Amino acid sequence: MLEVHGLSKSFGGFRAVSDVDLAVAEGEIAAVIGPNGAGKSTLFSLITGHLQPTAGRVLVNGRDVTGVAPYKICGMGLGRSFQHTNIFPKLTVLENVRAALLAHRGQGPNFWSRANQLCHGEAEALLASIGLAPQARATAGTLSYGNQKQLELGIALASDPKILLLDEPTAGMSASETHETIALIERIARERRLTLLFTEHDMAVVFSIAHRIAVMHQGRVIAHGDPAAVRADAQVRRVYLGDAPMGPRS
Amino acid sequence: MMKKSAPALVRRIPWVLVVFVAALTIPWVGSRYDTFLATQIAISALFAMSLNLLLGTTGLVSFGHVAYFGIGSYVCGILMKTYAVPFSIALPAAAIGSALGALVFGFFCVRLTKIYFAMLTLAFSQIIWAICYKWNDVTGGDQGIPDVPYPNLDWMSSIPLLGDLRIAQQFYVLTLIVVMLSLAAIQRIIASPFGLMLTTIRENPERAASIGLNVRRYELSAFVIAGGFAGIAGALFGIFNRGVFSDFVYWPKSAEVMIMTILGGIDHFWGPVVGAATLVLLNQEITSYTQYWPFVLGTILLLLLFVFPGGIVGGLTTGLEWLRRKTGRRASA
Amino acid sequence: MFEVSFLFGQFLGGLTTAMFLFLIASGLSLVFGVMRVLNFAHGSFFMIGAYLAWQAVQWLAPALHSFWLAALAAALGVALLGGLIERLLLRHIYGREELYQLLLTYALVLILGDAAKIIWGTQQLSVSRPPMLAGGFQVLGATLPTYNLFIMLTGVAIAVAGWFVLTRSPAGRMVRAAALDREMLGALGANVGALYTGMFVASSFLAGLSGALVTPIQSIVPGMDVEVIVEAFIVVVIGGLGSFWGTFWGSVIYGQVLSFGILILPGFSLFSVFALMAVILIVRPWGLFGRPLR
Amino acid sequence: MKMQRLLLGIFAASLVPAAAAAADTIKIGYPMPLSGPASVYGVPVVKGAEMAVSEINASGGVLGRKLELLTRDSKASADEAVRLARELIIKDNVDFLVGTLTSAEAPAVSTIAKENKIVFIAPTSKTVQLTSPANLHPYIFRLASNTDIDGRTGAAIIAGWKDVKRVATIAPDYAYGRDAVTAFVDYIKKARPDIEIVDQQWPKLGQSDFTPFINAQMAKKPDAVFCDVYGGDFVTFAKQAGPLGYFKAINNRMADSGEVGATDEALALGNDYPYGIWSDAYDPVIWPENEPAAHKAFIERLKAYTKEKYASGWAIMGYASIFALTEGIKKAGSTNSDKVAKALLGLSFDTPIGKLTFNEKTHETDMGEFWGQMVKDDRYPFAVMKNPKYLSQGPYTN
Repeated sequence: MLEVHGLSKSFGGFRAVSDVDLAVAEGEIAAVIGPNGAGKSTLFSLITGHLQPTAGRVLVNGRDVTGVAPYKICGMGLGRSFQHTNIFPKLTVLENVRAALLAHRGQGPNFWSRANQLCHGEAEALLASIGLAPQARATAGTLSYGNQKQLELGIALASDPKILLLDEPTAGMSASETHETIALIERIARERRLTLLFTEHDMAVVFSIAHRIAVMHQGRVIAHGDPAAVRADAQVRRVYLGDAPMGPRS
Repeated sequence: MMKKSAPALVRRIPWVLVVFVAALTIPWVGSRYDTFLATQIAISALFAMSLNLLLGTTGLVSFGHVAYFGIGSYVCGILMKTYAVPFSIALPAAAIGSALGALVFGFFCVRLTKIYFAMLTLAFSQIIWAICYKWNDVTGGDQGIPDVPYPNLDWMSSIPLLGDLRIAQQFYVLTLIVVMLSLAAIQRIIASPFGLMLTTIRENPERAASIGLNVRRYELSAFVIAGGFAGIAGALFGIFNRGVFSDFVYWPKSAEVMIMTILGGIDHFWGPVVGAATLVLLNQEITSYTQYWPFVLGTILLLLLFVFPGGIVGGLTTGLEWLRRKTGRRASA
Repeated sequence: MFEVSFLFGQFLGGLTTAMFLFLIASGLSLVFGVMRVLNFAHGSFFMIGAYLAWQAVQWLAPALHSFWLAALAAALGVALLGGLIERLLLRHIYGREELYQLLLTYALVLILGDAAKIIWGTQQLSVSRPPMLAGGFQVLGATLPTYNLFIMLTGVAIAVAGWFVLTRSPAGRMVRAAALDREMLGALGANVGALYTGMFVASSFLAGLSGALVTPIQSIVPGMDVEVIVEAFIVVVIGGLGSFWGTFWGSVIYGQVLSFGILILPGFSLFSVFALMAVILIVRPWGLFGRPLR
Repeated sequence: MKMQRLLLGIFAASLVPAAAAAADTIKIGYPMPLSGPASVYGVPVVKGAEMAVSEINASGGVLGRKLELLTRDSKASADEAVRLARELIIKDNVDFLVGTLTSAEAPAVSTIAKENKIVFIAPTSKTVQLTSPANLHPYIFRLASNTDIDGRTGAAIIAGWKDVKRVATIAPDYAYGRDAVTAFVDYIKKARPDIEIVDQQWPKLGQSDFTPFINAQMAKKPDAVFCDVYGGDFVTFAKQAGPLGYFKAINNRMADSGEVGATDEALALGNDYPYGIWSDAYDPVIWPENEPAAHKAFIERLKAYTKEKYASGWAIMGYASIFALTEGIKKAGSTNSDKVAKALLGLSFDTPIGKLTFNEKTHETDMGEFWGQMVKDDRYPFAVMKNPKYLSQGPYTN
């Protein structure tokens, strides 16, 4: 479904991402973990076309999308949420989702219909599925942090992606918010049969839902496999996890 | 339920139509001078509105918008004066000419963002100015094209009431029709999916790209549409002003229309109209007392930037909300 | 077709134009490069510098070498004005959209223009050349007035000094860091506020100095502020947005295009520089020495 | 009922003074550049007009009515001048328009005068376009000589220098400069077929550095130069050309038809003035020998009025423009523009520099130009015109 071959990115002399290989199969939930600055966000930006790789290739469904502009990649069924919340703050929640829906349906160049009469049912349904229906008329920028993250997920879902890249979906959330968000993501991934690739620093979350985990360190993937294998990997324990005992903390 | 219906009702009212009808009475209830001012306000309002399509809707700071106003006025003026082309052809030609100009320059401008975008638009507008100032054979050079004829408005003479008006007042009626149709079209565009896409670009260009928008292409489309409407305003102004001159395209005019727009408020549809009316009236009032209008304008601008950054409409909206909250609290107490 | 001495004279003439422009544009470029503010009022500072120099010469008239004192006083006066404006007005608007910055500096153009008119009237004024620089001499058969040479050397000196400060001093490193990333600079713990004030004062000083230095060879008239800001703007755009050396070379190119352009198309002096700007913008919208920043 | 009558009374009372004031004075709209580079001239012209108005009003006005001058800043912009002219007509109900300075403003305002059938006198605009047959209409009049006269009188001066063979021109690159140079070239080719035009330079209006133009011109080794650079530009030009040896190279054989022979530029340049060149002026102001008494008195009054040490050479145009109009009103016995326009045709009126007459066909006066050599005079700290010679239009008209 999503394949990455030998992907590298240098900023000046600094190699942020170095020769990364990665493959995510259809319907799989995969996580990329690693300490801050390991290159996770850069890797995501390379996959979604926000950054141009120095070397390597990105394949979506077998199609080479290396260096293709973000708006085109979006059209190929690859959605993304960002580490820093990334919504349209002065629009209402409904408009946020509607804009994404309309863009996905190719309605963007339509300059004569009334936007607020289009995609109404779909937008409401989508908001309901991410649990934001009560806040539909609120200005997006005034939502709580957790709700904004939910909305961001909603915007990403509006383009009906097959693959969803989530960059730290629970960053900055309280424990209960994290719990709800993860439940939401899992449910949506199941309902929509999504392929999911996400980064996360909360190990409990990662090991509870991921089918496969890649560990990055200093721009490289140092381990790759199912949660048990990664947990057992000696190098991972040394450079990243320390020798602390690991496992779901709950 | 009741609470919801009142604003909904207000939203239902076709405000463009209401404003149109109100403005239409001016030649009969006001003086010749009132009509003169109203014509100037109507044209400036359209110009400011077209700029706000970039400034307020798309978030593009164009400091060279006057270029497209100028192209429109020159195209229309040259066609009508030099080639005696009727207004009904010259006006669309002006709009198309300006839109084409905006397409060519916009292609380069949207490659840059923020202040760089502003500087590039300014640079291109100065190039247009240099062409207008130098190309004597076509544009009349520094002397411009004086005496642009009024359109043929004989058809109005058969309409009761309209027939008795002076030509300048009849032209006002025509201007008002063109301006209001344009405003209605702009309103429709802003409310359309396309308009919504432009708003997402203003809010967050990076995110807009991630929902599948080719941001540059949308920006360019907005630039072209805004240019076209500016061209219509320019064409009308050339006739209203009885001549087309290179000063139309000089950069302080870009600042002027920008001041109009933010004076009214860029976050509200009617902001530019309010701003245009305020600035035109203020200008004529103050210039009859003192030659230090620039000083006054500069001071107004400072006040605007530091005290009322939302402009007049923004300030009023905030004030009303505050009042409503206050009375609401009292009612609930 | 042309003699060498003539072509050399034309080259020198272009260079004179270039260095005049660089004196003015350097400050504009500095402020833009570091603070990302397009300061329309830079031309007004230039004009105020010229008027202040004239005023100082009137007051100091009997004193010997009054011109140099007057020029210094004018430059310092404008620097002070710039500092006040930065502290009182500009400072409060950095975080806002560029729209507001543009309009703020434009408001200053309007206010300062009328203020100068109220203080100094509308008569044209001028200042005599300082006697020690009144003459001229021959270089390769072309005449070079001493004062023009002085302006050229001043231009080069400012370029070199600017380069030295920007690349070699700790302040310069901060300035360059600020140009790249404002937030990063804040994170480094640098005092951004003081840096910006310093930058603006330096830029105003340059504007005032150039205004004062042109008075012996240009008339002081109302409206010179708008006239000069357009030319300085063109130079900055040609050279590259925010690039200090770009502004230097932009000035040189502007001068030479003007100088040799009038030999090829005598009736198009105004147009040649605008055409130059158009071509450069189409090929490299970010200018000759600028970086293609999005 | 009572209330209604009271309100009506207040309403009527509020109307009366306005109406009375309007009937009382003769209103003259006066758009002129009062800001920007052109204000250097606009302001003294307006001062001259104001002085004329105050003198006429002091002696009882015209037709028993006082004059009222409504000056406005046209910013030297045609667009603004048109707006002001229309505002003055329909809002302030002016009876006449006088004013405008540049060659773009005047033809633009002339359109408005024609449309509104209001007499418009342009005191200083020189463009031939203003009164060309295609643009002429009953209400437009011009005081100053046009660019043809500028160019031709300049040509007459240069044609008088018998040893001159190679002539160059330098003029600002817009209608005024272009038209004057065309007139100059046409005339001198006829007057002196042996003369060759070796170079033509066109710096832009508001050029800040003339050095490349000066160098390029010197390279063509002209014997004499026809110059039309004026105002602040001339000051800049002279200051830059001097040290380059330009004036020395042409032996000061320059004729400048840009009115730089008056005090305005001379005062600004001081000892940087290129002594020895020839220039024209509307009014030389300082007239060392044989000064007419009327002129002397005028300059004294002007200095007292403006409280300036030296008068401007442009005030005369504003001053005379008001007298031209009032003489027309007197002759017509009315302030009706149609009648005044007819009365102005062929009208003669006195000015401090002599009698002027409006030509019936061209609607222009026969005003010529004062020409003379600019010399150092120890009585003044600046250049003055030696023996101003009045070249009347006669031989130079079409």
